[in-house]
Amino acid sequence: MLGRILNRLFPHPQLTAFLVLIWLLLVNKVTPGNVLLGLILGIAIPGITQPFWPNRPSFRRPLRIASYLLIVIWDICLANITVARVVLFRPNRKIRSHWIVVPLDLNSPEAITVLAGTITMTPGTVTAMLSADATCLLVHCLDAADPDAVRDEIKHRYERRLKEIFE
Amino acid sequence: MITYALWFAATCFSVALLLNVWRIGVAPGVVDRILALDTMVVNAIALLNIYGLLEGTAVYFEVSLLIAMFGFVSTVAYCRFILRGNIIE
Amino acid sequence: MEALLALVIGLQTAAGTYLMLRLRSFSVIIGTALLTYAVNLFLFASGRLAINLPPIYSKYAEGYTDPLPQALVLTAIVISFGMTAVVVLIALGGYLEADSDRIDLAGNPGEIDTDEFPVPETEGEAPNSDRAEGDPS
Amino acid sequence: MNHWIVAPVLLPAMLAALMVMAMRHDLVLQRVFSVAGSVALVAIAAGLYWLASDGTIEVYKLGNWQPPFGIVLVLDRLSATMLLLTSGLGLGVVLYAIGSGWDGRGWHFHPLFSFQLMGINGAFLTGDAFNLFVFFEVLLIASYGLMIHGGGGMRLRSGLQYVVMNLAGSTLFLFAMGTLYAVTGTLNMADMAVKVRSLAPGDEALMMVGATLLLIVFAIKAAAFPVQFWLPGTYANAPAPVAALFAILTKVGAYAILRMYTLVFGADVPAVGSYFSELLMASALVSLVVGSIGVLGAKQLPRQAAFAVLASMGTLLIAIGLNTSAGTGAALFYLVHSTLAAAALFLAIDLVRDAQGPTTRAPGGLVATLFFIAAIAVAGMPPLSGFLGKLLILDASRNTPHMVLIWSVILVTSLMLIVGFTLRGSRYFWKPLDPNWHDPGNFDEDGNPVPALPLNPLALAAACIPPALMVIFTLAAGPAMRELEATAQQLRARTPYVEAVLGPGAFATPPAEE
Amino acid sequence: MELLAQIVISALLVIAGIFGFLGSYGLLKLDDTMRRLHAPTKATTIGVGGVLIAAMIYFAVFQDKISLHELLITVFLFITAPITANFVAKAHLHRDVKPSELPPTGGKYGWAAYDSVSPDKQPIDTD
Amino acid sequence: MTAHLDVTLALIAALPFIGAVFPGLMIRAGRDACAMSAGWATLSAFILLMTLAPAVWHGETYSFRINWMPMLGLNANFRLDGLGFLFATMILGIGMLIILYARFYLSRSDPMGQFYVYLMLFQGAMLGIVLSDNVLMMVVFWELTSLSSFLLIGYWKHTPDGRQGARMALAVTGMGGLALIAGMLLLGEAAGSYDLTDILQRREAIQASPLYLPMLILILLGAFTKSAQFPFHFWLPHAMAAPTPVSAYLHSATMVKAGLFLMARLWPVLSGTDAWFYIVSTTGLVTMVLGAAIAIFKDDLKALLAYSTVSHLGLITMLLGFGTTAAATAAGFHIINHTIFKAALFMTAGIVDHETHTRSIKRLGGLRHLMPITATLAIITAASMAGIPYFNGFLSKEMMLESAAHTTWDGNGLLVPVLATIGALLSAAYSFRYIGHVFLGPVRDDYPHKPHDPGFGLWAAPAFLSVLVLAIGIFPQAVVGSFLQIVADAITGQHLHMHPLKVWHGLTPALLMSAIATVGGLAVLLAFTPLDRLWESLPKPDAKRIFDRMVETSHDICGTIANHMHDGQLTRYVAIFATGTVAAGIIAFVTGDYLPGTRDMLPVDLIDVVGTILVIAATASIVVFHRSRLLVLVLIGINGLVVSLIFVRFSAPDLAMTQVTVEVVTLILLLLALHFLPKITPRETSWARRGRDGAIAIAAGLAVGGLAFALMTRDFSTISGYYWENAKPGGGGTNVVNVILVDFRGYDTFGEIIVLGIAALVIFALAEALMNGRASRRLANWEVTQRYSRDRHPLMMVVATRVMMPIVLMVGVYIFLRGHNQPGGGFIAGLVVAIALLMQYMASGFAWAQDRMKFAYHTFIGWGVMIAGLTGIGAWFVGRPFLTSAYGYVHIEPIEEFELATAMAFDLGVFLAVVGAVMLALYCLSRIARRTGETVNVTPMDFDPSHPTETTQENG
Ligand code: NA
Ligand code: NA
Repeated sequence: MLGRILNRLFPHPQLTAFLVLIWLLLVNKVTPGNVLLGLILGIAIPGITQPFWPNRPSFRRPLRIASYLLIVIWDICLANITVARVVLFRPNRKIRSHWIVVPLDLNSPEAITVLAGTITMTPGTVTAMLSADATCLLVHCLDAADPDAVRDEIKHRYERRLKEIFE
Repeated sequence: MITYALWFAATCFSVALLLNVWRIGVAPGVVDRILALDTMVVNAIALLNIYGLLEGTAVYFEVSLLIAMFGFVSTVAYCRFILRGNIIE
Repeated sequence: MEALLALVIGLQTAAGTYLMLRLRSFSVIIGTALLTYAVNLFLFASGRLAINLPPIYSKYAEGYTDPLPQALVLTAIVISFGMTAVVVLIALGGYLEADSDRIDLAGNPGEIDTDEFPVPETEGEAPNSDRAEGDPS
Repeated sequence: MNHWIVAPVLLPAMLAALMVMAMRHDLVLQRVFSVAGSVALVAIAAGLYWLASDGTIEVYKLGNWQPPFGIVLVLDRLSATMLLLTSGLGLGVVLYAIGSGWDGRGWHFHPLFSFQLMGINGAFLTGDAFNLFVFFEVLLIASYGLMIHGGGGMRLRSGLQYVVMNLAGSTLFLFAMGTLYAVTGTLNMADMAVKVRSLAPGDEALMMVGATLLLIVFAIKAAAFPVQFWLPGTYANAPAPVAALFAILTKVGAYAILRMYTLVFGADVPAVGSYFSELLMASALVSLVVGSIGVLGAKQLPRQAAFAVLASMGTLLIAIGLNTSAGTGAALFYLVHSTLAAAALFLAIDLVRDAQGPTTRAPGGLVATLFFIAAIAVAGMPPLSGFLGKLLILDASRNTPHMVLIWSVILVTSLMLIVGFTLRGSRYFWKPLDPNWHDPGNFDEDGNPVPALPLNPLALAAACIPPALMVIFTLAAGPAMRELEATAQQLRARTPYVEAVLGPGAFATPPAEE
Repeated sequence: MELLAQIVISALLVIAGIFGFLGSYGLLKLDDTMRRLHAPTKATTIGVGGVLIAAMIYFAVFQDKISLHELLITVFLFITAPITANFVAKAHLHRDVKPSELPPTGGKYGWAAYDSVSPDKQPIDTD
Repeated sequence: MTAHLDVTLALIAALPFIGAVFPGLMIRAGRDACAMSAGWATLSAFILLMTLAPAVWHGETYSFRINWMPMLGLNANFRLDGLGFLFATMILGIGMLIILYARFYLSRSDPMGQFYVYLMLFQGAMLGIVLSDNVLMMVVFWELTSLSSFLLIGYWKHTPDGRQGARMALAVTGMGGLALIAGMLLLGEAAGSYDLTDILQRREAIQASPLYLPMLILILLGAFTKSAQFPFHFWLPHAMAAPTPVSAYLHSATMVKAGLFLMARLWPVLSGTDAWFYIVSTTGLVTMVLGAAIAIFKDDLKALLAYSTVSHLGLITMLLGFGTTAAATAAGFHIINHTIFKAALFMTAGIVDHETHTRSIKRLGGLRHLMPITATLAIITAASMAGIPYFNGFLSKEMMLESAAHTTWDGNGLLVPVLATIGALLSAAYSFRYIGHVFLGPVRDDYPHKPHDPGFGLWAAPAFLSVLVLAIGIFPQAVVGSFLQIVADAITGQHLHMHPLKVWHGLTPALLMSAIATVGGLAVLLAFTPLDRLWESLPKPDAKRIFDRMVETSHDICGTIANHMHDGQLTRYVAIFATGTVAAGIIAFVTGDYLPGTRDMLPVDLIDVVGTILVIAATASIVVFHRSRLLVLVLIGINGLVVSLIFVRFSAPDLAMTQVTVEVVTLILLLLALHFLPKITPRETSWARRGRDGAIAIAAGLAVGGLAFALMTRDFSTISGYYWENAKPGGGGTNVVNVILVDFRGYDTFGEIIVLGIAALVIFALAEALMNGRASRRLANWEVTQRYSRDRHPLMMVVATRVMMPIVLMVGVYIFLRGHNQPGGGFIAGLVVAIALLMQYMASGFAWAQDRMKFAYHTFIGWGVMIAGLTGIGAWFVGRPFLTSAYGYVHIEPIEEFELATAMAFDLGVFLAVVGAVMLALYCLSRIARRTGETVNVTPMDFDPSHPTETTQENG
């Protein structure tokens, strides 16, 4: 009974927490009133948008999210420099661009999206498309000597972690 | 020092904007132009924040937030138009 | 600075006017949109220009720019948004009904000599029948 | 402060909102509320007229802010007159729309109609130049909706032309507003009147530019040459009750000209002098000629009626362009008349269309009579008020520099109108009923004549309202003219208006009354 | 402290500026739409991110205002940029590239833009 | 002379109009009832008139005044004197006879009620003319006679002759009427009054006025057109398409005499000048001769009579033109006589037509034997017209010849007498022809219908008139002597010493001329056949054809001009508008004093230059690429972006935010519409056209840019300081722009959200209309020419939206709440929320999303307007005006103090209206799209790998 009420009240508890955080970022000032208001909104808005998000996603190991984020940020920094070198110093004809197909072990839409996003946000690779049944990703690689290595790194470095987080 | 850095960054992003416009003018197709416009939005956000720092005010934060939001929406809309014709089918 | 803004306003006016003189409703709508930019900037400029003096109370404020034209422009933006929405839909409707998006009418509507009334094609039909299902709510 | 002053704006607005909110599926309920609202508006307008009729100018400070900082509504004789005219016409039109079933041929007729009235009333009441723009937009956008009510390719495409032309006008309005604000630093019309008379040196030219642009904006609304082109297509293709209601829309332009170019940009402003009146006069004369040419050359009744509206606006603007007390009085008289006459004509034409039904046989009886009366009125033939109006204008233009020209134009165009209407009307109403002349539309499959459709009695009755008002106006022309003369004098006096808004002594040196 | 802040802020700004510029430069320099798609990511990540972090430090140090809301813009860009890039890529592939030019998925179904799991049905008027 | 005030006068004038109502109401009551009700009114008026006769007989006048428009000098003033009495008697007397006659003349199928309505209207108008004391009032009635005559001539609406005749009559007399208006206004100006009583006293003033000649010409134009004087005579014969009672009444007895009446009425003040003499008498003379000459050779009975009428009207005009009292007396007498015999003649002609079913003289003859009564009456009256002694026409013709004999025309003493004699001769000739060719001669066997005398009802009226013809002809002094005295006195405005009327007054030149005329007339009749042949061979202008061609030509020319001016070429309208505006602006600029501004300009830095370059590039490329529509939308996005940056640069964050949000929503709408529109604009204008447009555009740009520069560079004082000072203390907000929007100028905002709401309603109504029209069929058969991608609702987008949408909603709330104090507010918040929803629609489709969350967008709009309005109305309850705001601070521990303001409620209304309006517009577009056969998905994304079984893509 209580569970159902809580479920009603917090259809996406993580989202609620996230929204409170967002609210505090927005108002840029942590005060009791703002926390209260943030909480109210954090409860109300998921309530309103719940119909659009019928399946509650599950985060198995939320703490891993932080480490994942740090890895990604670090990768972004490194990749930026790599790509900057390619853009600045490598003539176009010498750039070795490839299409890479990344088969997926993930089947949560959220996880797939985060993976695709991670790939895109790290300079040098872009997720161009999913297969129609979401079993593999089509990734474009700006410059790579060995496309298979890139694919393996994606699977190993990101997908594995995401699988732990989401599934 | 910060001022010089700010002006340096402002110059960089300004030139970047000009390059974007150049791209829009000479792009081979509309997709590239959409990409350039999307980049413009990002550059504009950066420039806006630099401007806020230059003037020492945070008043323009919401503007950049909205530009970020709506840059996204419009880019998606353009692409959906190309992909599906009807953007809210 | 004022000269630059005047240049921008003038340019948008010119481009808007040019497009308003084109033959297709789409171009005309784009023309009005450009003119809207121009006129909003113009109206805004009527309060004179000021840098970093937003009309918002703040302990750092050294002054303020004229808030009134800003309020006027806000109203004008909203109104022209509504107008644009309507004109877009009317243009679309005209195109779908008449199969032409020319802004000028083909032929001369005044030259049809009728002792009788031309009975408009739509008048026989009663849209009431569609009423129940047509509403979104 | 008298809260009734804002009622002509608020009542239709809230009513429309209510209709949209709660009864959009129920046409019957909408009709009931729409009629009730229209009746209430007539009553309110009559009450306000009574208030204003003793010559007091009432100012309603919205938001309780002091003018010129807040927006004010100003109720004087002129605005009260316009309100009364609008509400009377509105009642007739809404009844006709209900009777003829026009309101059911598309969605949202009644809310749009209410919003339309709100916009018009707002434009008449406001004492703020930018607020005038806002209400122009309200009435315009409502008119777009009404114009294309019921849809149809031709209507949509001419509607598009109407919209585009007015979008250009609205843009120009804002350019004018910007210019005037940049020069005077104010938006309140009374305050602007004061500021315009004490401009900094070197600002005159820019003020004149702003005022000229504004005049063009109003000229578009008033369908004055050379910005009248949009009108024939629009009016001829608009649904009949809407075209009838549009009779007052052109008058909004005329009203704005009357108001702004006496109160603010009056001839006593040194840079202005007779500039605007001359400009207006030239445009008016051409408009009248163009409208009459159209009436004489028209090949379809609705289009002819539209051209007649052009001609009547030309006539009205001539009177305004005289820029004398007598001229303004005559203008007001003709304004009332031409509104009723145009409405009568469009409704009559629609009845003709309805009476005709599936046949091509011309209707007779009451419908023909209504058309005849309306045509007489529009052409300015005796004994209806159109004649009196023209007589007043001829009288007012006596001994003015352009007398011969004005008289010739008015008289010659009157003939063109008469001939035009007889040409089209007689060809239409006096059909050959030669037994050998066999129009298949007139006979059913068995060869029996098809009876014309019975007309809706409410539509008939409603179509009689504008002519009836016109007859009353004609019979009571004397007292009515006395009222309108007082109105014209009040309008031209300026100082009372400015002092009512800004307080006594607002004018450092009160401008001379012309 | 203030000097350190100044140095950090300046460095961040300079780096951001360089990468911002590089993003747009790459957009011009690279010769294929798919390749160009990589360029703006730099502006989105380091470019804007650098400026925003600089701003946060600036307000915290020089205006005594803990202002973290600039983070929000970054969050926003991080969520949206992949979607944008994905859409742009798809639009490009849809417009300019044949399915045969892409590597096969290796599965039962093709790439999403060219294939779908459920067959297309005849359009139905849903009014 | 004494004047009596008597309301009877007004009653007499009103009775015909009252009488006009009844036949209209009694259309179904039968023909007799119609005739009776009309006759009743006429008879009553006649009796009332007769009660006034004694006083009039004593040279007194009656008057009655009703003020109508005193400020104009237009009053319903009536006056009865001898002249008015004469005409009133004629109008009512003949009117009664006509009513009687018409009752029997019209057939069963003719709408009798209508006829009597028109007839009585005419009678009232005519009576009004002759009884008016106010010349403007007279004009009113004058024009009314034209209108009612128009209706009467066109009474048989199925005959083209009737329609054309009616139009011609109205055109000609209407034109005269308009001239008359001008003439009367000038007359009033010269006389200082519009009342006849006054005008008739001001002969010197009027004739000395510089306005005299124009006034005279204008008034005579009115008179001549009405009385069918050359060269305006041509309408009258064509008016004969009217039923004969109408011809008899209007076109012989009364209406055409209105012109004569007018000349007679104003004779005392206008006549006696050279201008009067030469214009009036010459016109009359020419008309008399010409009309008579044409009449002889007309084979149509009514045409013959019509031209004879023209001729006789010319005769009377000529007499009035002579300007002598004797001539004026003769004119008055001939008016009486002509009315009597001509009305009767028309009636006999009508009987002939009625009985034989033809009016062609060529087909008639010998009717004397078949219809003796009619023949007798016709012969009596025709003899009178011929001027045979002992018939009344003789007497006045003699007087006419007498006057003519003494008239010198430009020094020539013979011209007028000779021409007058010729006129009389021709007049005798056609009268004889009427008798000879219709009634005399052998009975024919080829009449279209075998004739016989009609019933008493039809011949009673002409019989009565014939008796009058004889009575006056034989005993003139006894019957009309004193009456004529009164009439002549009234015309001349003097008391005349008249000789008694006698049939025989010795051997005078007039008698000689008369004899010549009679003999000559007989001679013409005898030589008719060769003369007719000669006449036929003469080239004659066909007035009708000329008139028709004139009307047709002017109709065509006008149609061409007007329709080509208003041919729906909007681009030309806009070009004219733009050019005109620029020109007018420049002229206005030159009109006033101008000094360049002295305000310090702001410095320019790099960012400004870059921004300017961006706008220039984007704007220029819009023009260059405008034919590629999608590209234009991309480019317009740059413009929007830069404009919002400009707003930021110049301290307007609110504007920047609004611009950005509006931009996106506009873009979405345009994209949605473009889906159905052609994607490419064809190149279809010539270089010249583009050059012209470019020139206009550059002119407009230069003008606007120049104006903007001129404005920005000058100092000014503004009311804005007040807002800065009062925003916080008065409005409770620190964002001054927002306080202006929701408080100082909240009324503008109220109007603004209504504009948005209306826009949505219009869009909705339009979309619904499209669902029923041609558009719907087009949409239903929509052919997808474009290849579409197969992923409609991509997984990534759907997932991202699930996170984005709550954030954006959050931002919306944030922007809403802070609006009063910081940049933001209800409008922007509304758009942000709308965009949040839009993101959901883009991800999973409108129909799917809407299915999940049913919003009544209409209700949003309604509530929005309601809440905003009610917030404003709330102020009434504390006695403050609409939209007066209030605010306060609330402090509940442990929450920090926060502000509550009515402005927020108002802003909530704005918010709701905006959300509702945008969403409703989107709904409409999605509805249009679904008509093209788009399907609705049942799952949020194309394929959900975690729930693969759920994925059934589409649902009908
Ligand atoms: Na990337
Ligand atoms: Na990447």
